[in-house]
Amino acid sequence: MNGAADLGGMMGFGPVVPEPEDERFHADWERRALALTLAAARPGRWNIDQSRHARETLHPAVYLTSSYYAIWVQGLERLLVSSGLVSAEEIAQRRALGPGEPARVLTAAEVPAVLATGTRADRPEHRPAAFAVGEPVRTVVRNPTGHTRLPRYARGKAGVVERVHGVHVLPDAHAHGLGEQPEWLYTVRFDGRELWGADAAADLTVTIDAWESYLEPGTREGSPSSA
Amino acid sequence: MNGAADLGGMMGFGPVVPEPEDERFHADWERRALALTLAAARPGRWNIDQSRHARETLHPAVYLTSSYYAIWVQGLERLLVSSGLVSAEEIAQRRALGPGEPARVLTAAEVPAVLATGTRADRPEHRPAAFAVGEPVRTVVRNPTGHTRLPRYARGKAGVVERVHGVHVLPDAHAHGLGEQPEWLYTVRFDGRELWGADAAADLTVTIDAWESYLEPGTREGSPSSA
Amino acid sequence: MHKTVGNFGAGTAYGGRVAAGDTGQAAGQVAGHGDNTMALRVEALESLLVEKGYVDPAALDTIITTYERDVGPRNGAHVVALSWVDPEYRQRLLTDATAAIAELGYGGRQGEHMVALENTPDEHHLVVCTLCSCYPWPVLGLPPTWYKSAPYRSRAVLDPRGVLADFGVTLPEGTRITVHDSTAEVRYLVVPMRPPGTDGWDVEALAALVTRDSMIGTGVLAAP
Amino acid sequence: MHKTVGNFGAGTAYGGRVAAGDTGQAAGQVAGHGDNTMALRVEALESLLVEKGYVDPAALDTIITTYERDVGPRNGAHVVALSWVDPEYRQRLLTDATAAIAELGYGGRQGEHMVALENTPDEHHLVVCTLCSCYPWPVLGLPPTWYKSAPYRSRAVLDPRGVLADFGVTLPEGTRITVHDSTAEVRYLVVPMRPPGTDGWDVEALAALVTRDSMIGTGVLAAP
Repeated sequence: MNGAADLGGMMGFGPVVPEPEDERFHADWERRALALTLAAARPGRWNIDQSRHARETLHPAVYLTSSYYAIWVQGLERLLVSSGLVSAEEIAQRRALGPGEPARVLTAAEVPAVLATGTRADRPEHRPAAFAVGEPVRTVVRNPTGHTRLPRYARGKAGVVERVHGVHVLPDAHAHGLGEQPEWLYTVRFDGRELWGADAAADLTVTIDAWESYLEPGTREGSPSSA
Repeated sequence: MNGAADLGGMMGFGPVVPEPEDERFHADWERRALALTLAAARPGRWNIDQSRHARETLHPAVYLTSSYYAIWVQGLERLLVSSGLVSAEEIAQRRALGPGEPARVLTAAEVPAVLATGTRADRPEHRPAAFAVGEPVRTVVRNPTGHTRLPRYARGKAGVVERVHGVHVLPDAHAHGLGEQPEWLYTVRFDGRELWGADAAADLTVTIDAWESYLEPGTREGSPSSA
Repeated sequence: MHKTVGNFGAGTAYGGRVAAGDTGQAAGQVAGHGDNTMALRVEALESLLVEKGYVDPAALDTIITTYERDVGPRNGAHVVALSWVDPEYRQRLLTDATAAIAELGYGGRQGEHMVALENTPDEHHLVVCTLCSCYPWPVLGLPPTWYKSAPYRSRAVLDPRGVLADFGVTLPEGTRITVHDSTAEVRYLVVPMRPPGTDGWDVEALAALVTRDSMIGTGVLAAP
Repeated sequence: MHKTVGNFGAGTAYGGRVAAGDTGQAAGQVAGHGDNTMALRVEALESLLVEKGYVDPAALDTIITTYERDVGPRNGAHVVALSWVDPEYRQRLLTDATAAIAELGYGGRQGEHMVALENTPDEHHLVVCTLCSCYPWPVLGLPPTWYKSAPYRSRAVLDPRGVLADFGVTLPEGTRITVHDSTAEVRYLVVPMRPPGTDGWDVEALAALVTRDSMIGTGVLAAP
């Protein structure tokens, strides 16, 4: 969706404010927000793509006035409600109005193994890749109301395949309970001028990671290599 | 600029809320904000394009959390300061810290004539128009940090000239004290699928008004008429 | 092709259950209507500008009266109704709207370059300003809040049928939609279709049927 | 061609005088750091989830300790320093970063699919996630606030040199920039150039020179 989260190429937010390396949290609630977000995923009621979609569907005025951990908290509240683990009334009243459902709960003992394992997104290769490294491609123009990982600034643009990553779970489907529908994943390289126009820096390259259905065959003329 | 004002195609703002025809203001300060915005332009220290740019440069978090009259008020404060009519300290302290400059002040007697006259944006034709009605064109891809009236959703898109309006003041220049640099102005028609992709409604057409420097010659294949 | 949720559909998993509350929350954060902070800020700004000698309070009152009492959508309704009963006026309106509207005494600020767009059974016109709030003041007055709001400005060019649904409007099958984004100083007036059952009505009676929304394209006119 | 203000330039008429104050104003509106409302909201949410039996408070503490104490940019610095002194490790890192990083005992959540990007005098790599906050946790820990913020996410892909300037970094003439937008589950680790004057240093001493920002691409390493 074209939500407030899709920030690439926007202007007017002011300078980036660097931060020391040892400044990990700015308030204790940020620590708890991190831990809650990770722990509450353990019952398996949503996946990473649903989490991202819950955050990107926040009203843009809310998204842009919230710090990132605040975005996480609000996203988590939505996931808890949409999954049925918690009712909207319980969120509003800030207390339990009934017993919880049976759920797999993350224990302290499990934490190290769970974090050290992670969740792989790659899947077995079920068909040949449509594109090879060096091939010209063009991203599709598409504006779904649902989740997608093709940013607005990179739609309808000519690029070149730089890496082939194997077959990965498709967020556009996975975020909406439509299964994993895994597809080949590519890193695609774009000339900055293709993305932003002739006034862009001549020595800028931008890459995105793009699933196969985000791509169509390109032409040599439209590709950065001939620019 | 790609600021928060460039809203076309964004998602997540919720439904449109209709309003009765006789509901003209929602608070008395809105009346004063309207009148102040109009009256304060009378000294001639800024033009309409500078006004729009002052508003679009508001921080996106401010823009999206402000009602439109609140955007006007904040834009007006910026114009007053950037024009030197009022100091930033005077805005902050909410009182005059020195006498005003000599300025042409709008009188009550002048109001009817000023409003009934308006300010025309057309200028004498100084060269022939580059495009004619029915001609295919393509909008440029450009992401200026300054003011432009070519929305993000309509950049790099193939369309057809629908109307030729004559020569009009160019906002991209006029908003930045670079003179009027008038150019031919066209209404350009786009097929909805050209703008939004194959999933768009087949019977959607969108037009924008585009200055000549926003356009390049198009090709018949890329144009809606052959789609 | 993979299956995903439809484009331009009613929305996502969050469209129903949770979104309503969040939208309200966001709306609550929007500074504006009845906001005391803005009231004080504008009052202070007015005092400052008066004290510096840049504005005359009497002029402010006159501006407000003009747009609260004199200039509003009844002007546009007059134009539309006349175009229905007078084929020659209709032709002049479609050829040079600025001049035709001036014949009736309307014109000026934010109406310097007018274009009239006539709705037909085949084509429905809708006007938006995605970049700010451009609107034909001399014929419609000041724009309604929704016209200047993010929901309308963001969706009108992408999903005009969804926007029309928010107004309770469903167009007949076979009616194409043309959305006009007012990106320059040209201002658009939609001429809605004359409602059935109004044969022989005079201009004044017809004008009373013409709603503001129908002249933006977010409304259609029902039979009286 | 007409003249307008330059693209990608330092900004507009409002870039200097007024914008600073407004940015502060907006930042002040951003909920977050030290915000008591959020503190109460999170506390209530934790109580609710504990009461419903969905989370174990002890697990929360362990997660926090892990990312506050154990997993951070010193892991990545170790990887980078080793790649500087061990050409075979460097080759393995560039060929299969996930496996090479796992050799040192780092891996897991948000680092399942790693790619290493080696900076050279010709090419400087910069990593961003424009859509959310994707970041290689096992080697860099949790992302800094700025990495997740709108200023960085919006500008990195359009004006990376402007972003680098905010970090006080100016690249030499002739260095191209490649910006990597982390739009999938692939996570990127930038391998900065080894600083001059470090011949013969061991891995531990070299690792101490490697900053977090240099492994994102917003920093470069000066001679010690």
